[in-house]
Amino acid sequence: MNRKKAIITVSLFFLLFGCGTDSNTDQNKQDTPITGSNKLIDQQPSADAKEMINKHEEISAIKAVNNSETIVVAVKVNHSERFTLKSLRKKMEKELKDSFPKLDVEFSTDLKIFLELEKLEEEIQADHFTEDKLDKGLKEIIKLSKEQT
Amino acid sequence: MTDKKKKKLPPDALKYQAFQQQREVKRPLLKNCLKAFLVGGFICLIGQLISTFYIYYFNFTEQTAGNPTTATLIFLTMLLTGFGVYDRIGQFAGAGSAVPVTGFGNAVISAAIEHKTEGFILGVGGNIFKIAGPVIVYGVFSAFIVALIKTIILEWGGF
Amino acid sequence: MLIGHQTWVFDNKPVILATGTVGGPFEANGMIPNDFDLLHDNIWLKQASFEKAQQALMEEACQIAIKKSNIEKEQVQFFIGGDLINQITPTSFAANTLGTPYFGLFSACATSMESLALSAAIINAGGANHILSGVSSHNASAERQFRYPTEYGGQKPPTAQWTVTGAGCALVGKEGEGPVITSATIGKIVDMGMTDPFNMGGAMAPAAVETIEAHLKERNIDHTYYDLIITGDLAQIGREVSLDLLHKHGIDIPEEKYVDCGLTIYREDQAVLAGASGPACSAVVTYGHFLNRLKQGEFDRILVVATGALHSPLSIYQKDPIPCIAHAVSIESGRDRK
Amino acid sequence: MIFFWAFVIGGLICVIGQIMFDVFKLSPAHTLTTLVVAGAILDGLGLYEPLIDFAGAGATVPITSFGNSLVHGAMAEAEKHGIIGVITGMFEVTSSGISAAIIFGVIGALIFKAKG
Repeated sequence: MNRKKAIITVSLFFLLFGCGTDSNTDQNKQDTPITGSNKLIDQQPSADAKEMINKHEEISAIKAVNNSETIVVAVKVNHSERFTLKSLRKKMEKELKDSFPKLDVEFSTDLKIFLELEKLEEEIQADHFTEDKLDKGLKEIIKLSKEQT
Repeated sequence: MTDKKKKKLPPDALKYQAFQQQREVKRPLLKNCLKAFLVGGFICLIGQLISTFYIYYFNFTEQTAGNPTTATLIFLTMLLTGFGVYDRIGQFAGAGSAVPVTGFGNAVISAAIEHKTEGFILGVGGNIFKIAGPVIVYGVFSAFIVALIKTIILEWGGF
Repeated sequence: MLIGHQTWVFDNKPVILATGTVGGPFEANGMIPNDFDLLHDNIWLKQASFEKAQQALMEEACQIAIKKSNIEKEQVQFFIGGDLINQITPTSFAANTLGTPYFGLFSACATSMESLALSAAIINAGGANHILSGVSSHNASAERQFRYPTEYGGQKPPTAQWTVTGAGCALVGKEGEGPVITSATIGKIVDMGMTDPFNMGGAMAPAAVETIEAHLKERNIDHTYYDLIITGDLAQIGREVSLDLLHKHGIDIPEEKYVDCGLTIYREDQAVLAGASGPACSAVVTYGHFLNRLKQGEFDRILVVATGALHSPLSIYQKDPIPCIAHAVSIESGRDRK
Repeated sequence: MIFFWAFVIGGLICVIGQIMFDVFKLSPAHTLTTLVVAGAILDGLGLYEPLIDFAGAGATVPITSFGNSLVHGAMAEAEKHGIIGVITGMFEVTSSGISAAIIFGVIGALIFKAKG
């Protein structure tokens, strides 16, 4: 019995600490530099949005991509703030909508949206990226974020 | 002998019950709670791992990953139940393995396997919710009441 | 034959000619595997259901008992038995296979001694020459009837007991070689308002005490008359409670002379919580283990008190208390008959 | 961090269940039913969602989330159609837990035999 207990405890600690460490790595909120320089698509609104959200202390990481009509922003929230995630989300969404009246604003705290935006941000850096691809990518991300259980 | 009247007199029965209680082996509450915490937490941790896996490698968001996670956990439960492992985990963990959705799955699957001998329609079909039935019945009913009250408040409460 | 209100003394001394005991794999791992005539390594016994497996256990126990004696099956007049399952179907189906006239009994785990007492009474009165009396139980069939599906992971408290998979059968005859049945006390229902089906030992203990007291009083003997007083399946809690209760009532049975079948059959490291239970528990341990020791001369007089909790899942759901009963049968070696 | 909190919150909900088992001597069916109803009520009060945001699977894996998701389904419809929506919404609610349990239950019955 005791040995069984010990094995369970040890394996639990491994799992917990093994997984617990990765959250500290994204202290630098913007691991991709704020880009406004892509020749094809102007990413200035995204850069502005990042700047704005960055002021909030609750946020640990930001991704944002836009095209001429839409801007999609996804954030990672400090874990201790996740209890008030809903009101936080509302507050920032409103803030963004006020700042970009001409654009459709999509704001998300979802990990999946964050990951997809991260991918898209990297792709934009590449030279051969086209506006079509951007539109398509954004459309898909928005569709994903609208899905509900 | 007073035995004849004994069973009709509650004081005697009460006296015996107190007498018996002193000798009854107590349930080890603290130990059981600790085991329930560890195993229950572990099952939820596995759930989180599965859910994160679906978010990273498939097209699921935090919202939509819930369903495939539940299905995966119940699939695993089917294997553990079928190979006769889950009842042993249950004896060790108590609520730790009964309260997570895997416990619900185990209640359904174990009843299905058990009543196979009475045929698939009346045996499996008729008994599959033998233990889990109340959970569904009162889950749905209480959700109905809660949603009703909430809607009434929202509509007429002036919020 | 009748002395007092509830005790029979058998002047014609019916004899236990032979016994048959069958067990499952869990019993094979237990403390007394050598006292079984046949052990199975699978609880299904190659049958389609646990209930059919239980029926097979009963049939085998009867066949073994007949085979071990020197009488033929046709010489057996009656089969008296019972079990725990709804409408005692495993026993009834086994009786069909045997083909002998049949009495079906239900006293839960006390059925073992109830059937033995009745067999002895009938033979003593000249109603038959040979009677088979046997009971069976199956862990999985009892689990699913009284508790949950066998694979359900419900946690049982430390007061719960483990139903024995097995069958025990005694062939009682008018004359012949073997231990003799000298007396029996039929118990009354004792209801102390206990309602926890996971603590049957605690519920049954007062029934055992009452029957033992009545037996000693009506036979006008002391507990020292017996070398061993054996209870059916009180297990850890019930044994302790009943022993304390007996001491409180002035019957000073020493600890080592008061044993329980539910604590004899399994090893301590087998996860059976408080101990064993089931009709087969008292039957296989008495007919196998204790009669073997009696035949070997370890002791001469034993009193077997099988206890039964007569509740059903329905009565538990309807919040009824658990009615309990205990039947006592005294068995003595043929040696001091002369 | 989410893994840590999933473990802790999930474990704590199980401890509540264990206390209901051992202290109040409730059967598993009584315990699970009570927890489901509690989940529905908590969601009605708007308390369960923050817990999910905070603990992830720690709040969605225990059976309490059943009540939560059922209320959610009903409320989603109620928002569209008002009071009638509650009634129609209840019938549209599906819970992956129930369907998964049924499907794997029948499959389990097909391939497995009780081990006893």
